[in-house]
Amino acid sequence: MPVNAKSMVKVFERPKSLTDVQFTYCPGCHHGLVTRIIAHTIDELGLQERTVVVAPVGCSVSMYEWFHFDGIQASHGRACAVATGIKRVNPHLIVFTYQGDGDLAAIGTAESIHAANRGENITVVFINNQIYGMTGGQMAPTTLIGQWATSCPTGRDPALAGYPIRFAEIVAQLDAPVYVTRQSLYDQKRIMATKRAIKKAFQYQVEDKGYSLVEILANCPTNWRMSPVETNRRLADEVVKSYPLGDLVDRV
Amino acid sequence: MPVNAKSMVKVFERPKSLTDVQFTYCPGCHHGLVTRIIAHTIDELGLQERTVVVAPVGCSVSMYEWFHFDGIQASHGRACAVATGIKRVNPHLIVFTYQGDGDLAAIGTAESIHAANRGENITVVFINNQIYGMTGGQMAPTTLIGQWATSCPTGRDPALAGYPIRFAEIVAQLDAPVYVTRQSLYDQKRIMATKRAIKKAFQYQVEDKGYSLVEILANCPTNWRMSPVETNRRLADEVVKSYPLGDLVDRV
Amino acid sequence: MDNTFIFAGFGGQGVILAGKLLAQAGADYGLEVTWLPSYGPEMRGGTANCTVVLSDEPIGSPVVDNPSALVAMNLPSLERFEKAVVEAGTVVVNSSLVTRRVERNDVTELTIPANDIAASLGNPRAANMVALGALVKATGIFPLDIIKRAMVRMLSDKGSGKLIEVNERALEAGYEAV
Amino acid sequence: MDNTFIFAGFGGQGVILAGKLLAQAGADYGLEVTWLPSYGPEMRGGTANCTVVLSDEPIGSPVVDNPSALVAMNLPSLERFEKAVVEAGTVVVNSSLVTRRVERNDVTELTIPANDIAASLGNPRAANMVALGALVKATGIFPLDIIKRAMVRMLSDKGSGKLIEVNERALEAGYEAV
Amino acid sequence: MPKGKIVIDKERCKGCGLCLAFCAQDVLAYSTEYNQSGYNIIWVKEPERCIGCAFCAQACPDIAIEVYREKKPKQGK
Amino acid sequence: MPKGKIVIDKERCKGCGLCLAFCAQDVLAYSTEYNQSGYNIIWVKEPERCIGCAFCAQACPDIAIEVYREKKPKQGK
Amino acid sequence: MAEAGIRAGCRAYFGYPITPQNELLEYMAAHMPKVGGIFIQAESEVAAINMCYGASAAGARTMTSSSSPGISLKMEGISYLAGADLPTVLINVVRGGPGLGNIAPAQGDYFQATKGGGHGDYRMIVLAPATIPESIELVMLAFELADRYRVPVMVLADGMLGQMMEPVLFPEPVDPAALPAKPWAITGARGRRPNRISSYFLDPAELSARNVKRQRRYQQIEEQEIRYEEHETADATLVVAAYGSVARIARTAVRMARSEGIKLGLLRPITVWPFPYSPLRALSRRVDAILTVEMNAGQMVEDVRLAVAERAETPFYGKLGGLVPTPKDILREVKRYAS
Amino acid sequence: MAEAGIRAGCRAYFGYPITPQNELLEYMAAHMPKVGGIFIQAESEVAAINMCYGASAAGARTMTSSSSPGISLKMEGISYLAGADLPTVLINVVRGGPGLGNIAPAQGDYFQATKGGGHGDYRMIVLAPATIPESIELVMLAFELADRYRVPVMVLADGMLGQMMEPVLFPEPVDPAALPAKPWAITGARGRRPNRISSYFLDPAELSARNVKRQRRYQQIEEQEIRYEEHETADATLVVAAYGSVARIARTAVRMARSEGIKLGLLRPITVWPFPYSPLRALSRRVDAILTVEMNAGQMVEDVRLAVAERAETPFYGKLGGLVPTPKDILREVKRYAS
Ligand SMILES: Cc1ncc(C[n+]2csc(CCOP(=O)(O)OP(=O)(O)O)c2C)c(N)n1
Ligand SMILES: Cc1ncc(C[n+]2csc(CCOP(=O)(O)OP(=O)(O)O)c2C)c(N)n1
Ligand code: SF4
Ligand code: SF4
Ligand code: SF4
Ligand code: SF4
Ligand code: SF4
Ligand code: SF4
Ligand SMILES: [Mg+2]
Ligand SMILES: [Mg+2]
Repeated sequence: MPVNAKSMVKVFERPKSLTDVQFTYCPGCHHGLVTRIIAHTIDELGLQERTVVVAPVGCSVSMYEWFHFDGIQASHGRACAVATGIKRVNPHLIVFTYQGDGDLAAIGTAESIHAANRGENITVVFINNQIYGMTGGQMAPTTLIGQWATSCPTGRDPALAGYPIRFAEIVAQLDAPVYVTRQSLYDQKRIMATKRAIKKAFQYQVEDKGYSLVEILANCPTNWRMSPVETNRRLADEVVKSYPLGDLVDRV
Repeated sequence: MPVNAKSMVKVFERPKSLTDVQFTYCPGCHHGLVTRIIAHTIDELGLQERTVVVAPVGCSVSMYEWFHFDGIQASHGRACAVATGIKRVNPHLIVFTYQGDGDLAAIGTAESIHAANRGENITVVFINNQIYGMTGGQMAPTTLIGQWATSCPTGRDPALAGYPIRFAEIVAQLDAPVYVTRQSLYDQKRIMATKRAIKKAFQYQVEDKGYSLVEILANCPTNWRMSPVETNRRLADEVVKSYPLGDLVDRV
Repeated sequence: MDNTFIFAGFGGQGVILAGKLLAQAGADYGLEVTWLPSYGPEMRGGTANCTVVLSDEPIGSPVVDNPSALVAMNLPSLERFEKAVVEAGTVVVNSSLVTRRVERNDVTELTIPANDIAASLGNPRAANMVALGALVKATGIFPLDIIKRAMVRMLSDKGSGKLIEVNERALEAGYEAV
Repeated sequence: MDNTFIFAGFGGQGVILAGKLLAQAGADYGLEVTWLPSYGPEMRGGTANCTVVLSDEPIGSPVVDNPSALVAMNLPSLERFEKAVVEAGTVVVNSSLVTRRVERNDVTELTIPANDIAASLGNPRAANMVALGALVKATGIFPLDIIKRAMVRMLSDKGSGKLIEVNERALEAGYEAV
Repeated sequence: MPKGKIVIDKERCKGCGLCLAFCAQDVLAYSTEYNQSGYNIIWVKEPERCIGCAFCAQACPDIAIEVYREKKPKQGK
Repeated sequence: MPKGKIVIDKERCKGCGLCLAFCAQDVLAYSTEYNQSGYNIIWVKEPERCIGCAFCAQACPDIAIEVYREKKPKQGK
Repeated sequence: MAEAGIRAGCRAYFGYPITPQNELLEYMAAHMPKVGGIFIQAESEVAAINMCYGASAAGARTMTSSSSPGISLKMEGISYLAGADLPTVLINVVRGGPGLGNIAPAQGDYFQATKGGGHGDYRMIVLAPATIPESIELVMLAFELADRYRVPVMVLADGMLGQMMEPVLFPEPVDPAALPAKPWAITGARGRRPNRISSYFLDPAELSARNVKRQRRYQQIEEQEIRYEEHETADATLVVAAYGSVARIARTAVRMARSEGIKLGLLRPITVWPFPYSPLRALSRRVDAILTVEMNAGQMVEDVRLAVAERAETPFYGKLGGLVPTPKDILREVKRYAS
Repeated sequence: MAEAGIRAGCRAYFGYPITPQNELLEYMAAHMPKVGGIFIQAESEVAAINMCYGASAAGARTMTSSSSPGISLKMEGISYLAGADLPTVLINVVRGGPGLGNIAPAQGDYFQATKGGGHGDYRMIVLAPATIPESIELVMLAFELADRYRVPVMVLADGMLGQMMEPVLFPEPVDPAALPAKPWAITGARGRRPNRISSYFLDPAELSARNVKRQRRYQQIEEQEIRYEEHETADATLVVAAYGSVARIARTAVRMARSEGIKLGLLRPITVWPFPYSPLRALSRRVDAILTVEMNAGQMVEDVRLAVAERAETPFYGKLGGLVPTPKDILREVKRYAS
């Protein structure tokens, strides 16, 4: 059923900044959503010709293939160091990292914190899905207390494995970051808010303001072993209790 | 002039927990002071037969030779991971790490934060002298804004090298730590307070309460290029402004 | 003589699991077995296949140049492996997704609408079991029961007990469909 | 013929710097030079020594089995290196800290109370310069001025300009003391 | 209510069901169809109820949906 | 004031001067002596003023000072 | 392999997820608590190896596992373990490299494992199993050797072994309490002088003495611990040298070659360090060629050539990037030298 | 060496302090800003190498430096650089190991540098200077080679070179703007298709193709870039093989030996990878013995033996733990084979 171009106007289309390649994410995974939001943001800000994505190791490892701009794949946890190298050498580029919770908040703790502390003028998009997606569902530093994972098969026990790390709060303790926020995607309102947050973060980078962190509470239907719709419910009901949403720092 | 043992009583003596080996620290270095305080604390708590020191890489690298108890030398930054390994295997041992600001707050950021987040039942003594002592005075993550160091010869510029990291504040953001404090040594009162803080931290470990961090603002006369007495003045006048003293967490 | 199998399909189609089950059942049946997955992406996405060898003597290579049977759950899989199958071998094709026929005529072709059968049983994801059931029947390596028991054990171990019943029915349906 | 020197003493005594200065001055004087420190602890503490080679042709090994001159700023240094000095070589001994005499009688011994002289000039840390001054005089490798100029440049580069004057006087005092 | 229309790219759809949950107008439903990747895809069951709000498209992780809305040529309110 | 006495281990002293700065009674001063390590060491210049408070010892990074205090056999304040 | 570790008396496992060895970590997560052992999912491979360092110093039988990129991150830690004479068992389930590469089976880490990927003069005993049952056996052995010689021991597997399934019989478990005491371990200095674990010896003479002593232990290992398997070499004119899962593929190639009348044999190093130079030296005196087959660009072939010293031809056949040679591939290659 | 880097057009340096290479880092801190370059003291060696990865991908001539333990921490990063075909210059001022060891000069990292201390099949060009002037020259060369072949290049120095002082003449500075463009670099996809830097190739066939291409480049390097120096070998009956600062000590030993009538020569590899096998092979045909001298337990000697293939004796003399051989030591050893 073809669309009548005369009487109809396109109100939602595939972002220009995306290639045609199909995402390799599982059905219903929020990674796809955020990827799309970033692409729309780059479209809107007209940054396609100077944006660089630093892809992590995680389910989004080959993210650079989906964007119509330059990209680089960073070793596990080191995306912020890689981004630092690129941005310092060529400050004209708009550089963002896109990292999972294992990548950013476990193995990459030092690189993530010190890039923030140096106030690198980059945008860090942090997908907190409380699990190691790519490797098949092991505990992340952000996994909730009691949550099942393949490496804590009786649920995360804080006495053995510690507590969910609130990374945005840690970064907010530092002096340099200009924008630190936590968002989610479990309903239309949150999707819009996430979109605004990501846009603000990029906007700040364009204006040379400095470092931004956008933490996004996301799902992993495969490893949570839930349907995508159920994951949204869990995010709204459970996850936000451990990870309060909202802006933590907005220094501009 | 011999002391008359009949009429005189010894009110200060070398701790039993120390060997006879002379410290390799420079004249007037606070490392020696803290080492002595720890030894006195272990004496007082009677822990000599079950204490383990985890020495870092830094000016205190061979610290294990000064104590009359078991010791181990950890690779640069990883003392908290090493301590975790020891303590988990043998919870009866009283395990502490002793780390400089380069060791704990730069290269060891991830290990330091995650051991704290797991609430390992260990004591972390953190010597924040705002400089890399052992390697000859490079900038540390804790170096003050404007402070000279061999790797920031025009003074630390936050635009290039970021801001002094307040590690105690970061650790205080986590759920697990039971005791987080910042102390100094620039006058008699502070020395006594540091002594109390260290004792409390060990006491908590003995009682199986969990993780403690004692951050100590210390000097480095050699690399600050000041006399020891001048360093004390600087600590009192300048350094405490960036690093407020006092307890941040005491959950017991 | 070794029995060598290749299971191939999309990442989400459960070919890795189906192969594992066959190997497990073979071991239960007293055979020497190897099972060797060849992932696409780390753990998911893309195409996937695995190789199973069943033998009554110690197995050398778990890598197989020419399988005696192929289960092709989608078109790319058929295209990739069809030519490798030994003469007089068996090819099970999931005709729900593969529209063309096998081009060779020196092999036994079995077309099974695995997805449709699975959907009709109420769980479209059990298509892999349907195909496995068909394969067991076609090759006659061992009774269906052996597979069923292995499946029950594996799913209970994994804490996926609720899937046992539908998978059982899927195995049977595939077995019957031949 | 190469002129080879070993400076040895405690970590804090500035022997590394004294050797560096000699090498720098040698280079200024148009010689080939190598300077090779052998630290104790990373950067400080313990004992320290360094080796300087001055030559008018390209230098092979910067490592020296037998120095032509030794500066021993303390007792352990003398004990360690005394025997290695070449026959008819020179030994400068800091008699402020070393109470015994050189045991060999086939070398030239110079006893200089370097610490005392430096203290009398108002900076006990300049003992290394006193010894260096004495060495320059004793070996006559080049005029004292060359060393002085190298010292001024090195200290200005290091931002330690305020020490120049006292060091200058220490070099002179050492030179005179021979 | 404006009138909308959505176009689903069948080969991109992974049948996750998020669009369906986000559509407040109950326009969408699972079909009986499988795409080449083996996913049970979504179809526009009640096209006439679509208001072109794009909630579905915004929620689709695989950008399988394009949304059109009727032009409203400067009518009052 | 109680009467105190300190003993300095000359070979341990590094001449840092901290004890001197911490002593409120002006008991200590730099000597003209150097120890085997080449440090200009401290000496007890005014022994009679020492009250045995141990501030000096507590400030000494090299534990070169031992402190004694006169026994006060249960006198009333 | 995880179960073998537990049965070998391992009571402390520290790891970080990476494909293809997650099953091992997950098994440890589930089973260590049941035997009163320690399982920690560390924040990184660097943390994991340093936890091993601590746990091993405290006297426990300790283990970590990872795959290529994760193993690279452990290099400093491994060098420290070696420098402090601490036993630890490491499993490397090698994947395609360099860099992130892929998760397919590979043998690109042979040099790293056998020559020392970390700094300084150290060696690890490196065991290369070819089957799942042998993996079990060698993991058990690894703990024995680690403790006996106070060295880190690596089990060098690959994605094929890491993901293959084969039925196994487990040996009797070792009771950790019944193991020989470790008088050097950090257990609290009660009634004895303090124990100190360190690799820091500022004085070159002292460091040298330590190193010389360690090198002597290495020599002892070279004398006593070489393990290898010869298959059909008695009358062979041509031999394939291969280790790990490639060796079992080569075994099938040997069968195929023999059925065509080609006198092919197989030499399979089981310890790749210490490397079986002498059997290869012996073979080199009576065969025409020794074909080394590896899933890399040619690494073990250097050791083969060292042994052969140009007495026979030493061609190399390699597959890269996670590609696996098939028996046919090997046979084809063999035929090039069989005339 | 730092100044040589800047003159070679390096405009991005990332490092972390470690003795004995702090002077290099400090020089960069002071001078990079003056030429508009980037200096960052990273939070660790791991961060530093990954900053290099980013900066190099962005097209800059990039450099890092460290010493043994710090280099071990860079292993994963180096493998990534190799896997993504990125040029970077690394300086390793080797110290005594393993573990923390000490800061004295050593050569214990030869294997790590030449065989690949990181995972996967990769190589670095490894340049081993023997004097300070040569260090300067080779650092300049390192940048050229890194860019030409898109490989990481390591300058393998040691504590002796790192801390020695020798007068030098600096070559003319290279203007970074005048260097050949890097069309593969990440510069913003304006008017061209996106550039992608990655070492991740899930498909074994694709990863293999990449690897094969890279191996071909390595072969080209082996054909074109071998550098070495022969000294007094023409009539020699005995040759010392040594690299780096040991080679200059050996040079003095040659002089001493000649003065005693012993026909000693010296072969000094300048590139230790690619290794000068063929000149050694040639020598092995006409001398009695080739004595390898290293400040380690015997690493380069394996390469020497590969070249010699038992045609001559190949004894080894090593000093460990930061001890430095003196000319006399070498001469004594030489005499054992000179009869
Ligand atoms: C050095 C190293 N360690 C471990 C891995 C294996 N690995 C791949 S992705 C991943 C974590 C994925 O979790 P996360 O970062 O949360 O991303 P997600 O997949 O959940 O988006 C790990 C541990 C690796 N590739 N490299
Ligand atoms: C992996 C590694 N990187 C770097 C070093 C060099 N290093 C030795 S001590 C030190 C830092 C010392 O500073 P700090 O931790 O603040 O301790 P301090 O000496 O000031 O007490 C460094 C970088 C090392 N030994 N190992
Ligand atoms: S494993 Fe989880 S995070 Fe990864 S793609 Fe699948 S659903 Fe998304
Ligand atoms: S360098 Fe500084 S921190 Fe280190 S011992 Fe000397 S004064 Fe203390
Ligand atoms: S555009 Fe709005 S109304 Fe139409 S299908 Fe999508 S969500 Fe439903
Ligand atoms: S949200 Fe997208 S992928 Fe999911 S069912 Fe709807 S159209 Fe398909
Ligand atoms: S004990 Fe007190 S009074 Fe006596 S010297 Fe020490 S600080 Fe001064
Ligand atoms: S504080 Fe100790 S080391 Fe310093 S001068 Fe006094 S006695 Fe000597
Ligand atoms: Mg995650
Ligand atoms: Mg410090």
